Amino acid sequence: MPISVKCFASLRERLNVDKMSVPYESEMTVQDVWQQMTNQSPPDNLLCARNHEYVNFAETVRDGDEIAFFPPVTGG
Amino acid sequence: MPISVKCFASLRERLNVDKMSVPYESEMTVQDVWQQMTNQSPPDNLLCARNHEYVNFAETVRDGDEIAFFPPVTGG
Amino acid sequence: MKIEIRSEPYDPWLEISLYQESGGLTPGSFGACSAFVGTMRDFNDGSAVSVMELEHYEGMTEQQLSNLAQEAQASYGLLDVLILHRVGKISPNDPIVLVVAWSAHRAAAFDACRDMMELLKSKATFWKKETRPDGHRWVSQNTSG
Amino acid sequence: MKIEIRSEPYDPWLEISLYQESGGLTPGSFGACSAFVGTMRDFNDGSAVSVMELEHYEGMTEQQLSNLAQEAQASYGLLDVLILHRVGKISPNDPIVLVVAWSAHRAAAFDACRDMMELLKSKATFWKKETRPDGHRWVSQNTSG
Repeated sequence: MPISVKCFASLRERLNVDKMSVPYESEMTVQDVWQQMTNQSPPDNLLCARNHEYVNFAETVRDGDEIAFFPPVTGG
Repeated sequence: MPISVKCFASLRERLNVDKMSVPYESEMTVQDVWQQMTNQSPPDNLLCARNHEYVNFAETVRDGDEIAFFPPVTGG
Repeated sequence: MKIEIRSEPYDPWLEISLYQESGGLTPGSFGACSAFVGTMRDFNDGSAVSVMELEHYEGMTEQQLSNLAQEAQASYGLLDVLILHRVGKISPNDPIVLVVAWSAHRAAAFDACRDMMELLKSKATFWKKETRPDGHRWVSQNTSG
Repeated sequence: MKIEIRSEPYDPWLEISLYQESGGLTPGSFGACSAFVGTMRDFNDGSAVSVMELEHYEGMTEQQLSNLAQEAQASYGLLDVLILHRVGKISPNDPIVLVVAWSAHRAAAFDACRDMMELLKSKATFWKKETRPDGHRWVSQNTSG
Protein backbone atom coordinates (compact mmCIF):
# COMPACT_ATOMS: atom_id res chain seq x y z
CA MET A 1 0.00 0.00 0.00
CA PRO A 2 1.21 3.55 -0.64
CA ILE A 3 1.65 6.23 1.99
CA SER A 4 -1.33 8.58 2.07
CA VAL A 5 -0.22 12.21 2.46
CA LYS A 6 -2.38 15.18 3.44
CA CYS A 7 -1.54 18.88 3.48
CA PHE A 8 -3.41 21.63 5.29
CA ALA A 9 -3.98 25.39 5.32
CA SER A 10 -1.30 27.64 3.76
CA LEU A 11 0.78 24.59 2.87
CA ARG A 12 -2.12 22.99 1.01
CA GLU A 13 -2.59 26.18 -0.96
CA ARG A 14 1.12 26.76 -1.65
CA LEU A 15 1.82 23.20 -2.82
CA ASN A 16 -1.63 22.91 -4.34
CA VAL A 17 -1.87 19.48 -2.70
CA ASP A 18 -4.86 18.42 -0.64
CA LYS A 19 -4.02 14.72 -0.55
CA MET A 20 -1.78 12.47 -2.58
CA SER A 21 -0.14 9.06 -2.49
CA VAL A 22 3.59 8.43 -2.16
CA PRO A 23 4.98 4.94 -2.83
CA TYR A 24 6.15 3.14 0.32
CA GLU A 25 9.82 2.21 0.59
CA SER A 26 11.28 0.28 3.51
CA GLU A 27 13.06 2.29 6.24
CA MET A 28 11.37 5.45 4.92
CA THR A 29 11.10 8.40 7.37
CA VAL A 30 8.57 11.22 7.45
CA GLN A 31 11.27 13.47 6.01
CA ASP A 32 11.74 11.08 3.08
CA VAL A 33 8.01 11.30 2.40
CA TRP A 34 8.21 15.08 2.37
CA GLN A 35 11.23 15.07 0.06
CA GLN A 36 9.70 12.62 -2.35
CA MET A 37 6.66 14.83 -2.55
CA THR A 38 8.39 18.22 -2.88
CA ASN A 39 12.07 17.61 -3.78
CA GLN A 40 12.89 20.07 -1.01
CA SER A 41 13.99 20.11 2.64
CA PRO A 42 11.21 20.74 5.15
CA PRO A 43 10.76 24.47 5.80
CA ASP A 44 11.04 25.91 9.30
CA ASN A 45 7.80 25.67 11.23
CA LEU A 46 6.54 22.68 9.26
CA LEU A 47 4.68 20.25 11.50
CA CYS A 48 3.83 16.65 10.78
CA ALA A 49 1.60 13.88 12.08
CA ARG A 50 1.63 10.14 11.47
CA ASN A 51 -1.74 8.44 11.81
CA HIS A 52 -3.18 11.46 13.67
CA GLU A 53 -0.30 11.80 16.15
CA TYR A 54 2.38 14.51 16.09
CA VAL A 55 5.79 13.03 15.17
CA ASN A 56 9.31 14.23 14.33
CA PHE A 57 10.63 14.17 10.79
CA ALA A 58 12.98 11.35 11.77
CA GLU A 59 10.02 9.06 12.56
CA THR A 60 9.91 5.90 10.46
CA VAL A 61 6.74 5.36 8.46
CA ARG A 62 4.98 2.07 7.80
CA ASP A 63 3.24 0.81 4.75
CA GLY A 64 -0.25 2.32 4.57
CA ASP A 65 0.36 5.14 7.06
CA GLU A 66 -1.42 8.49 6.82
CA ILE A 67 1.15 11.29 7.00
CA ALA A 68 0.07 14.92 7.31
CA PHE A 69 2.06 18.13 6.86
CA PHE A 70 0.86 21.50 8.11
CA PRO A 71 1.88 24.96 9.40
CA PRO A 72 1.56 26.01 13.08
CA VAL A 73 -1.98 25.56 14.34
CA THR A 74 -4.19 28.59 14.96
CA GLY A 75 -7.45 27.32 16.41
CA GLY A 76 -9.47 28.42 19.42
CA MET B 1 -25.97 60.86 67.12
CA PRO B 2 -25.42 57.36 68.47
CA ILE B 3 -23.31 54.69 66.79
CA SER B 4 -25.44 52.30 64.76
CA VAL B 5 -24.29 48.70 65.21
CA LYS B 6 -25.23 45.71 63.05
CA CYS B 7 -24.50 42.02 63.60
CA PHE B 8 -24.68 39.26 61.01
CA ALA B 9 -25.03 35.51 60.63
CA SER B 10 -24.02 33.26 63.57
CA LEU B 11 -23.09 36.34 65.61
CA ARG B 12 -26.52 37.89 65.08
CA GLU B 13 -28.14 34.67 66.25
CA ARG B 14 -25.82 34.15 69.21
CA LEU B 15 -26.13 37.71 70.56
CA ASN B 16 -29.71 37.94 69.39
CA VAL B 17 -28.87 41.38 68.01
CA ASP B 18 -29.74 42.41 64.48
CA LYS B 19 -29.10 46.13 64.96
CA MET B 20 -28.82 48.38 67.96
CA SER B 21 -27.58 51.80 68.96
CA VAL B 22 -24.58 52.48 71.21
CA PRO B 23 -24.04 55.98 72.63
CA TYR B 24 -21.12 57.81 71.05
CA GLU B 25 -18.18 58.78 73.27
CA SER B 26 -15.21 60.75 72.06
CA GLU B 27 -12.03 58.76 71.18
CA MET B 28 -14.11 55.59 71.07
CA THR B 29 -12.65 52.67 69.08
CA VAL B 30 -14.43 49.81 67.34
CA GLN B 31 -13.34 47.57 70.20
CA ASP B 32 -14.97 49.95 72.70
CA VAL B 33 -18.21 49.70 70.74
CA TRP B 34 -18.02 45.90 70.92
CA GLN B 35 -17.29 45.93 74.64
CA GLN B 36 -20.06 48.35 75.41
CA MET B 37 -22.44 46.10 73.53
CA THR B 38 -21.33 42.75 74.96
CA ASN B 39 -19.19 43.40 78.08
CA GLN B 40 -16.70 40.93 76.54
CA SER B 41 -13.45 40.96 74.54
CA PRO B 42 -13.86 40.33 70.83
CA PRO B 43 -13.69 36.60 70.05
CA ASP B 44 -11.13 35.19 67.62
CA ASN B 45 -12.29 35.42 64.03
CA LEU B 46 -14.59 38.38 64.67
CA LEU B 47 -14.53 40.80 61.74
CA CYS B 48 -15.69 44.38 61.69
CA ALA B 49 -16.54 47.12 59.26
CA ARG B 50 -16.95 50.86 59.71
CA ASN B 51 -19.28 52.51 57.21
CA HIS B 52 -19.06 49.49 54.87
CA GLU B 53 -15.26 49.19 54.91
CA TYR B 54 -13.27 46.52 56.76
CA VAL B 55 -11.37 48.03 59.70
CA ASN B 56 -9.27 46.88 62.68
CA PHE B 57 -10.64 46.92 66.21
CA ALA B 58 -8.29 49.79 67.03
CA GLU B 59 -9.98 52.04 64.48
CA THR B 60 -11.52 55.17 65.96
CA VAL B 61 -15.22 55.66 65.34
CA ARG B 62 -17.01 58.91 64.66
CA ASP B 63 -20.37 60.14 65.80
CA GLY B 64 -23.08 58.61 63.58
CA ASP B 65 -20.92 55.80 62.16
CA GLU B 66 -22.36 52.44 61.15
CA ILE B 67 -20.28 49.67 62.74
CA ALA B 68 -20.82 46.01 61.77
CA PHE B 69 -19.59 42.84 63.46
CA PHE B 70 -19.61 39.46 61.75
CA PRO B 71 -17.94 36.04 61.47
CA PRO B 72 -15.72 35.00 58.50
CA VAL B 73 -17.54 35.42 55.19
CA THR B 74 -18.73 32.35 53.28
CA GLY B 75 -20.22 33.59 50.02
CA GLY B 76 -19.69 32.46 46.45
CA MET C 1 -21.03 46.43 33.84
CA LYS C 2 -23.79 44.80 35.85
CA ILE C 3 -23.65 43.80 39.52
CA GLU C 4 -26.74 42.34 41.12
CA ILE C 5 -27.81 40.50 44.25
CA ARG C 6 -30.86 38.33 43.65
CA SER C 7 -33.30 36.71 46.02
CA GLU C 8 -34.88 34.56 43.27
CA PRO C 9 -33.39 31.59 41.34
CA TYR C 10 -31.75 32.47 38.01
CA ASP C 11 -30.29 30.70 34.98
CA PRO C 12 -26.70 31.97 34.74
CA TRP C 13 -26.31 31.03 31.05
CA LEU C 14 -29.48 32.85 30.08
CA GLU C 15 -28.31 35.86 32.10
CA ILE C 16 -25.03 35.97 30.13
CA SER C 17 -26.93 35.70 26.83
CA LEU C 18 -29.34 38.47 27.75
CA TYR C 19 -26.54 40.70 28.99
CA GLN C 20 -24.51 40.18 25.82
CA GLU C 21 -27.55 41.04 23.71
CA SER C 22 -28.51 44.06 25.79
CA GLY C 23 -26.08 46.24 23.91
CA GLY C 24 -23.35 47.19 26.37
CA LEU C 25 -20.75 45.02 24.63
CA THR C 26 -19.85 46.01 21.08
CA PRO C 27 -20.25 42.96 18.80
CA GLY C 28 -16.88 41.97 17.32
CA SER C 29 -14.90 43.77 20.04
CA PHE C 30 -14.37 40.90 22.46
CA GLY C 31 -12.38 37.79 21.64
CA ALA C 32 -12.56 36.15 25.05
CA CYS C 33 -15.12 35.53 27.75
CA SER C 34 -14.41 33.64 30.96
CA ALA C 35 -17.37 32.71 33.13
CA PHE C 36 -17.60 30.99 36.49
CA VAL C 37 -20.74 29.62 38.11
CA GLY C 38 -20.84 28.41 41.70
CA THR C 39 -23.76 26.07 42.34
CA MET C 40 -25.23 24.71 45.53
CA ARG C 41 -24.28 21.08 46.08
CA ASP C 42 -26.46 18.63 48.00
CA PHE C 43 -23.43 17.48 50.01
CA ASN C 44 -20.80 19.44 51.99
CA ASP C 45 -18.09 18.45 54.50
CA GLY C 46 -19.34 14.90 54.71
CA SER C 47 -23.04 15.60 55.19
CA ALA C 48 -26.14 15.93 53.04
CA VAL C 49 -27.46 19.49 52.78
CA SER C 50 -31.13 19.95 51.95
CA VAL C 51 -31.40 23.74 51.95
CA MET C 52 -29.21 26.77 52.49
CA GLU C 53 -29.89 30.33 53.62
CA LEU C 54 -27.62 33.02 52.28
CA GLU C 55 -27.42 36.26 54.24
CA HIS C 56 -25.64 39.43 53.14
CA TYR C 57 -24.85 42.91 54.45
CA GLU C 58 -27.10 45.11 52.36
CA GLY C 59 -25.22 48.14 51.13
CA MET C 60 -21.72 46.92 51.97
CA THR C 61 -21.88 43.76 49.85
CA GLU C 62 -23.13 45.57 46.73
CA GLN C 63 -20.39 48.16 47.17
CA GLN C 64 -17.73 45.45 47.55
CA LEU C 65 -18.83 43.64 44.39
CA SER C 66 -18.94 46.87 42.45
CA ASN C 67 -15.46 47.85 43.68
CA LEU C 68 -13.86 44.51 42.87
CA ALA C 69 -15.44 44.51 39.39
CA GLN C 70 -14.20 48.03 38.68
CA GLU C 71 -10.72 47.22 39.95
CA ALA C 72 -10.54 44.08 37.79
CA GLN C 73 -11.82 45.98 34.78
CA ALA C 74 -9.12 48.62 35.23
CA SER C 75 -6.19 46.32 36.02
CA TYR C 76 -6.92 43.74 33.32
CA GLY C 77 -8.31 46.13 30.71
CA LEU C 78 -11.58 44.21 30.58
CA LEU C 79 -14.29 45.19 28.14
CA ASP C 80 -17.08 44.28 30.54
CA VAL C 81 -17.98 42.45 33.76
CA LEU C 82 -21.14 40.76 35.01
CA ILE C 83 -21.58 39.56 38.60
CA LEU C 84 -24.76 38.03 40.03
CA HIS C 85 -25.06 36.57 43.53
CA ARG C 86 -28.01 34.79 45.02
CA VAL C 87 -29.27 35.38 48.56
CA GLY C 88 -32.15 33.98 50.62
CA LYS C 89 -33.36 30.40 50.64
CA ILE C 90 -31.43 28.21 48.19
CA SER C 91 -31.96 24.62 47.05
CA PRO C 92 -29.38 22.10 45.81
CA ASN C 93 -28.50 22.61 42.14
CA ASP C 94 -29.41 26.33 42.32
CA PRO C 95 -26.72 28.63 40.94
CA ILE C 96 -25.34 30.87 43.70
CA VAL C 97 -22.70 33.05 42.06
CA LEU C 98 -21.97 34.07 38.46
CA VAL C 99 -18.81 36.00 37.56
CA VAL C 100 -18.07 36.86 33.92
CA ALA C 101 -15.17 38.79 32.34
CA TRP C 102 -15.00 39.89 28.69
CA SER C 103 -11.75 41.01 27.10
CA ALA C 104 -9.97 41.22 23.77
CA HIS C 105 -7.61 38.32 24.58
CA ARG C 106 -7.92 35.23 26.73
CA ALA C 107 -5.28 35.72 29.45
CA ALA C 108 -6.99 38.83 30.83
CA ALA C 109 -10.42 37.17 30.86
CA PHE C 110 -9.15 34.04 32.66
CA ASP C 111 -7.06 35.96 35.19
CA ALA C 112 -9.73 38.53 35.95
CA CYS C 113 -12.58 36.02 36.34
CA ARG C 114 -10.58 33.96 38.80
CA ASP C 115 -9.29 36.99 40.73
CA MET C 116 -12.80 38.35 41.09
CA MET C 117 -14.06 34.98 42.36
CA GLU C 118 -11.24 34.69 44.92
CA LEU C 119 -11.85 38.24 46.16
CA LEU C 120 -15.58 37.60 46.35
CA LYS C 121 -15.08 34.36 48.32
CA SER C 122 -12.55 35.87 50.73
CA LYS C 123 -13.97 39.38 51.26
CA ALA C 124 -17.58 39.84 50.19
CA THR C 125 -20.00 39.92 53.14
CA PHE C 126 -22.15 36.85 52.53
CA TRP C 127 -22.82 34.06 55.02
CA LYS C 128 -24.21 30.58 54.43
CA LYS C 129 -26.34 28.58 56.84
CA GLU C 130 -26.89 24.96 55.89
CA THR C 131 -29.78 22.73 56.85
CA ARG C 132 -28.53 19.19 57.44
CA PRO C 133 -30.20 16.03 58.73
CA ASP C 134 -28.93 16.92 62.24
CA GLY C 135 -30.02 20.57 62.16
CA HIS C 136 -28.80 23.99 61.05
CA ARG C 137 -25.14 24.95 60.79
CA TRP C 138 -23.43 28.21 59.80
CA VAL C 139 -20.59 27.43 57.40
CA SER C 140 -17.51 28.45 59.37
CA GLN C 141 -15.24 29.58 56.54
CA ASN C 142 -14.55 29.35 52.83
CA THR C 143 -11.70 27.19 51.64
CA SER C 144 -9.04 29.03 49.66
CA GLY C 145 -9.10 28.57 45.90
CA MET D 1 -18.59 14.40 28.07
CA LYS D 2 -19.36 16.00 24.74
CA ILE D 3 -16.84 17.01 22.07
CA GLU D 4 -18.10 18.45 18.82
CA ILE D 5 -16.86 20.28 15.75
CA ARG D 6 -19.59 22.43 14.19
CA SER D 7 -19.87 24.02 10.78
CA GLU D 8 -22.89 26.13 11.77
CA PRO D 9 -23.10 29.09 14.19
CA TYR D 10 -24.06 28.24 17.77
CA ASP D 11 -25.00 30.01 20.99
CA PRO D 12 -22.45 28.80 23.57
CA TRP D 13 -24.61 29.73 26.58
CA LEU D 14 -27.59 27.86 25.22
CA GLU D 15 -25.35 24.87 24.50
CA ILE D 16 -24.20 24.80 28.14
CA SER D 17 -27.82 25.02 29.36
CA LEU D 18 -28.95 22.23 27.07
CA TYR D 19 -26.00 20.05 28.01
CA GLN D 20 -26.60 20.56 31.74
CA GLU D 21 -30.25 19.66 31.31
CA SER D 22 -29.53 16.63 29.13
CA GLY D 23 -28.95 14.45 32.17
CA GLY D 24 -25.26 13.55 32.15
CA LEU D 25 -24.50 15.77 35.13
CA THR D 26 -26.17 14.77 38.39
CA PRO D 27 -28.02 17.80 39.82
CA GLY D 28 -26.50 18.84 43.14
CA SER D 29 -23.19 17.09 42.46
CA PHE D 30 -21.23 19.98 41.00
CA GLY D 31 -20.31 23.10 42.92
CA ALA D 32 -18.21 24.76 40.22
CA CYS D 33 -18.35 25.36 36.51
CA SER D 34 -15.72 27.28 34.56
CA ALA D 35 -16.51 28.18 30.95
CA PHE D 36 -14.46 29.91 28.28
CA VAL D 37 -15.78 31.25 24.98
CA GLY D 38 -13.49 32.47 22.22
CA THR D 39 -15.29 34.78 19.79
CA MET D 40 -14.30 36.13 16.41
CA ARG D 41 -13.27 39.77 16.60
CA ASP D 42 -13.65 42.20 13.72
CA PHE D 43 -10.07 43.38 14.22
CA ASN D 44 -6.77 41.48 14.47
CA ASP D 45 -3.09 42.50 14.37
CA GLY D 46 -3.93 46.05 13.36
CA SER D 47 -6.38 45.29 10.56
CA ALA D 48 -10.11 44.93 10.13
CA VAL D 49 -11.21 41.33 9.47
CA SER D 50 -14.52 40.81 7.67
CA VAL D 51 -14.68 37.04 7.50
CA MET D 52 -12.64 34.04 8.58
CA GLU D 53 -12.34 30.48 7.29
CA LEU D 54 -11.52 27.81 9.83
CA GLU D 55 -10.01 24.57 8.52
CA HIS D 56 -9.37 21.42 10.53
CA TYR D 57 -7.85 17.97 10.09
CA GLU D 58 -10.89 15.74 10.18
CA GLY D 59 -10.26 12.70 12.34
CA MET D 60 -7.10 13.99 14.04
CA THR D 61 -8.68 17.13 15.51
CA GLU D 62 -11.65 15.29 17.04
CA GLN D 63 -9.27 12.75 18.55
CA GLN D 64 -7.07 15.49 20.01
CA LEU D 65 -10.01 17.27 21.63
CA SER D 66 -11.33 14.04 23.02
CA ASN D 67 -7.90 13.12 24.41
CA LEU D 68 -7.28 16.46 26.05
CA ALA D 69 -10.77 16.44 27.62
CA GLN D 70 -10.25 12.93 28.99
CA GLU D 71 -6.82 13.79 30.35
CA ALA D 72 -8.15 16.93 32.06
CA GLN D 73 -11.08 14.98 33.48
CA ALA D 74 -8.72 12.40 34.95
CA SER D 75 -6.04 14.74 36.27
CA TYR D 76 -8.42 17.29 37.81
CA GLY D 77 -11.14 14.86 38.85
CA LEU D 78 -13.71 16.74 36.78
CA LEU D 79 -17.35 15.71 36.83
CA ASP D 80 -17.84 16.59 33.17
CA VAL D 81 -16.42 18.43 30.14
CA LEU D 82 -17.99 20.08 27.10
CA ILE D 83 -15.96 21.29 24.11
CA LEU D 84 -17.41 22.79 20.93
CA HIS D 85 -15.34 24.25 18.10
CA ARG D 86 -16.58 26.01 15.01
CA VAL D 87 -15.16 25.40 11.51
CA GLY D 88 -15.98 26.78 8.05
CA LYS D 89 -16.91 30.35 7.21
CA ILE D 90 -17.13 32.54 10.32
CA SER D 91 -18.33 36.13 10.81
CA PRO D 92 -17.26 38.66 13.44
CA ASN D 93 -19.03 38.16 16.77
CA ASP D 94 -19.53 34.43 16.05
CA PRO D 95 -18.41 32.17 18.89
CA ILE D 96 -15.51 29.94 17.76
CA VAL D 97 -14.60 27.81 20.74
CA LEU D 98 -16.40 26.78 23.92
CA VAL D 99 -14.62 24.89 26.70
CA VAL D 100 -16.46 24.02 29.92
CA ALA D 101 -15.31 22.13 33.03
CA TRP D 102 -17.58 21.02 35.88
CA SER D 103 -16.18 19.92 39.25
CA ALA D 104 -17.05 19.71 42.93
CA HIS D 105 -14.78 22.65 43.87
CA ARG D 106 -13.64 25.75 42.03
CA ALA D 107 -9.85 25.31 41.75
CA ALA D 108 -10.18 22.20 39.60
CA ALA D 109 -12.74 23.80 37.29
CA PHE D 110 -10.66 26.96 36.77
CA ASP D 111 -7.38 25.09 36.27
CA ALA D 112 -8.84 22.48 33.93
CA CYS D 113 -10.76 24.94 31.75
CA ARG D 114 -7.65 27.05 31.23
CA ASP D 115 -5.37 24.05 30.67
CA MET D 116 -7.74 22.63 28.06
CA MET D 117 -7.89 25.99 26.25
CA GLU D 118 -4.08 26.32 26.20
CA LEU D 119 -3.68 22.78 24.89
CA LEU D 120 -6.35 23.37 22.28
CA LYS D 121 -4.71 26.61 21.11
CA SER D 122 -1.21 25.15 21.00
CA LYS D 123 -1.88 21.64 19.68
CA ALA D 124 -5.27 21.11 18.08
CA THR D 125 -5.14 21.02 14.29
CA PHE D 126 -7.19 24.05 13.29
CA TRP D 127 -6.08 26.85 10.96
CA LYS D 128 -7.55 30.31 10.46
CA LYS D 129 -7.58 32.29 7.24
CA GLU D 130 -8.66 35.90 7.55
CA THR D 131 -10.22 38.08 4.89
CA ARG D 132 -8.94 41.65 5.29
CA PRO D 133 -9.38 44.79 3.18
CA ASP D 134 -6.08 43.94 1.42
CA GLY D 135 -6.92 40.26 0.75
CA HIS D 136 -6.67 36.85 2.43
CA ARG D 137 -4.09 35.94 5.04
CA TRP D 138 -3.44 32.72 6.94
CA VAL D 139 -2.91 33.52 10.62
CA SER D 140 0.71 32.54 11.21
CA GLN D 141 0.56 31.44 14.84
CA ASN D 142 -1.37 31.66 18.06
CA THR D 143 -0.07 33.86 20.84
CA SER D 144 0.62 32.05 24.08
CA GLY D 145 -1.96 32.50 26.85
